[in-house]
Amino acid sequence: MTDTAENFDDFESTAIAADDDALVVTVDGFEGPLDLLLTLARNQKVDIAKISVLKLAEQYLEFIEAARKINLELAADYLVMAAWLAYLKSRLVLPQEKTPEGEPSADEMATRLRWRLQRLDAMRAAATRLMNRERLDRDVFGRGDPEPVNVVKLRTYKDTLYDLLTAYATDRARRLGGKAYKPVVSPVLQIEEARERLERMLGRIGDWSGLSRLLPPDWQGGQRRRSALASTLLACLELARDGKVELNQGAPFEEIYVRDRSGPHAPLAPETGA
Amino acid sequence: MNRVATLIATIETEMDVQTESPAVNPEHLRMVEALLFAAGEPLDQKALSTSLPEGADVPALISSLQAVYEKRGVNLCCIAGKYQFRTAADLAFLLRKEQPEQKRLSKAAIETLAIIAYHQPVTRAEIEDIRGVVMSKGTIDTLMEVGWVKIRGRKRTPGRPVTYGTSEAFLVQFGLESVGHLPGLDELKAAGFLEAIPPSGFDVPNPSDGLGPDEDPYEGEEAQDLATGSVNLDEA
Amino acid sequence: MNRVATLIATIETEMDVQTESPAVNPEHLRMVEALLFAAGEPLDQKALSTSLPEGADVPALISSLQAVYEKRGVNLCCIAGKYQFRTAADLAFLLRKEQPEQKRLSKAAIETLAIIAYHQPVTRAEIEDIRGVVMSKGTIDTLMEVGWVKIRGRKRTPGRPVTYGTSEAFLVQFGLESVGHLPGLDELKAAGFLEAIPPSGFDVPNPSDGLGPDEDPYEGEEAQDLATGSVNLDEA
Repeated sequence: MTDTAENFDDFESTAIAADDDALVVTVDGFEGPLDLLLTLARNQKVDIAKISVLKLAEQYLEFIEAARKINLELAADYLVMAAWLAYLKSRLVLPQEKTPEGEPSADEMATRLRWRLQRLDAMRAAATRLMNRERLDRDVFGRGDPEPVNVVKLRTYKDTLYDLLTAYATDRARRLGGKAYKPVVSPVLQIEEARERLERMLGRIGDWSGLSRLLPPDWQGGQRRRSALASTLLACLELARDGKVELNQGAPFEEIYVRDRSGPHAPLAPETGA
Repeated sequence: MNRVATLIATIETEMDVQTESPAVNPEHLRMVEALLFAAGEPLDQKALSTSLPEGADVPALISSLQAVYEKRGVNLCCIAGKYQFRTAADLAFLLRKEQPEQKRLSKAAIETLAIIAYHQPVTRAEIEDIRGVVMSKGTIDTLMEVGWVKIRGRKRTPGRPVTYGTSEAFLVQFGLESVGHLPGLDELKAAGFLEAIPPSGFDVPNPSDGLGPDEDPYEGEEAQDLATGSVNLDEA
Repeated sequence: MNRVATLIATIETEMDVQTESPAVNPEHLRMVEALLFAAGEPLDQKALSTSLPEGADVPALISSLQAVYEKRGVNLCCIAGKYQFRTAADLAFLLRKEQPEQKRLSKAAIETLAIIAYHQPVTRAEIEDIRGVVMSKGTIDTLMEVGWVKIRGRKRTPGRPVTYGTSEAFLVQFGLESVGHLPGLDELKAAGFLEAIPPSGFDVPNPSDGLGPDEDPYEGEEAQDLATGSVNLDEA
């Protein structure tokens, strides 16, 4: 069994190596008990079909025994196989034994084992043959620069007269009819601003000045004047509340008069109906 | 017995090649064939001779192979000093697959098309005025590419802007006999496209593909654009 | 004059083909040649006839083209019932490349692949019976990931185990016309190695008849794999 290694030429690791007496045992490289049996069978160097199953069983049991001695952990299926082979061996060495009803004879069992080993061997040979085929992109090659089919898009449009008229009439009408609302941003004189301005003017406002004359000079005319008038009036009302000015209006919509109360002069009655 | 005749012709060609170039090693010929077939890109003579056995006569092999493939469905072409098998030019149609694709115009495009149809001849500025938006360059290009819009002429106004109109393909697509058959204001109302009282400023002109009163036919330097844009000058 | 001799041999071959198959249209021959050359992938007869003019005799064209290319550096091969030009196998030395690493399979995977190929449709239990070992879950996964193995269906036996078979990619990779063309198939059949496992009772112990410890029942979410895998329940 010195040339075991060559039997593993297809395998990555040598699982069993032995000299004449001692077996060196490892199950690492075996793919199960059948694989181990096949390896042992090959070591007998006879046609597997004619192999001595008795000898094979003995070698297997010896291997398992050796494995146990070195406390090698064996998968359960190795042990099941060992038990079965031990049973087969016992029946093979007792040729006179009568086969129980419905059970195969020891010879039949041996034949069956040989057949399974042969089959595994044959499938391995087939695998090797398959992998040795000329393979695409390794040994044989397709066109290196294929010419793809040009897909020419034949474009058609789904647009109909209905779409055209909708686009013309509906969309356009909406654009013309419903002009988008755009808020007009009016100029606004802030009330605070108007009040600050009036407070600065306190003491310089004459007796009963018309409100319209108190507006900022740059807030005359149109929108600006309206805002300035409103803000200044509100500012005057605040100042009046604080007792800083007095207001007087002859009639609705007439000019409003403002009198400064911060000054030293005594309040006078305003002229009405200016 | 077409086949035999072809074969004899082939032999004659081969014999010609034979007399012109030195005899080539048929095994080398197979190798060049395989190398060029499997290569992902065109190969030059140097690349070939690196792969071939010592002493292979690459130029002779190539010209021999070119002769073999000359009349075939695949030819050995020389592109920029490199060699590559390509489908014979006359069989290019085999590698063309037509795929129908249905599309719709964009909203902007169909609106522009409608305005061109109704208001033709119309300038770009006029279209923008009617739509109330500046048009992107692509919109009219798309319509001209589809073949529904063409340049008709030029307006006799400062700058002489080009005028657009619709083509015959437009009439075919929308099932119109002529642009004059586009529905008018009352018809649009009746068909429910417009409210009974359209917004003020809504006018529906009577489109015509004749030359407008202030329009000149399109001509001169733009002749080339015309050719590509499937424009029909006869109508302009 | 090697060349002339080759040519004469070619003619003789061609003449033989001629007598066997009907005369083919040389233009059609060019077209088939161009189509097959241009396509990277194998094309079937249907794909070819779609591109060819009406009435082209595709089978005759193919066998004619195969004969033309038989001795060439590029051959027309029948792969998975489809046709593809490939470099001649004997020129592998010229073109050989290392396989990409990810396709390097373990010994167990290679053995499993061969068993699936020759025994298909085959269940996991049957593969394990042949190999005499419980299969790790990863083995078939790897083969399915590479794309060479697919789930074919389910066996009509208790438990309805899924059956495995090889894919078209397998045939393409190994250059096989069909699984019927696997090397040595007839010998294996004659020896009885491909027959179903004889009735048990006096059998060598199997690694596992039922569900393996690392094996899950096939169900639910994998249903889609079944659908795509050209399932053939009849064979089960």
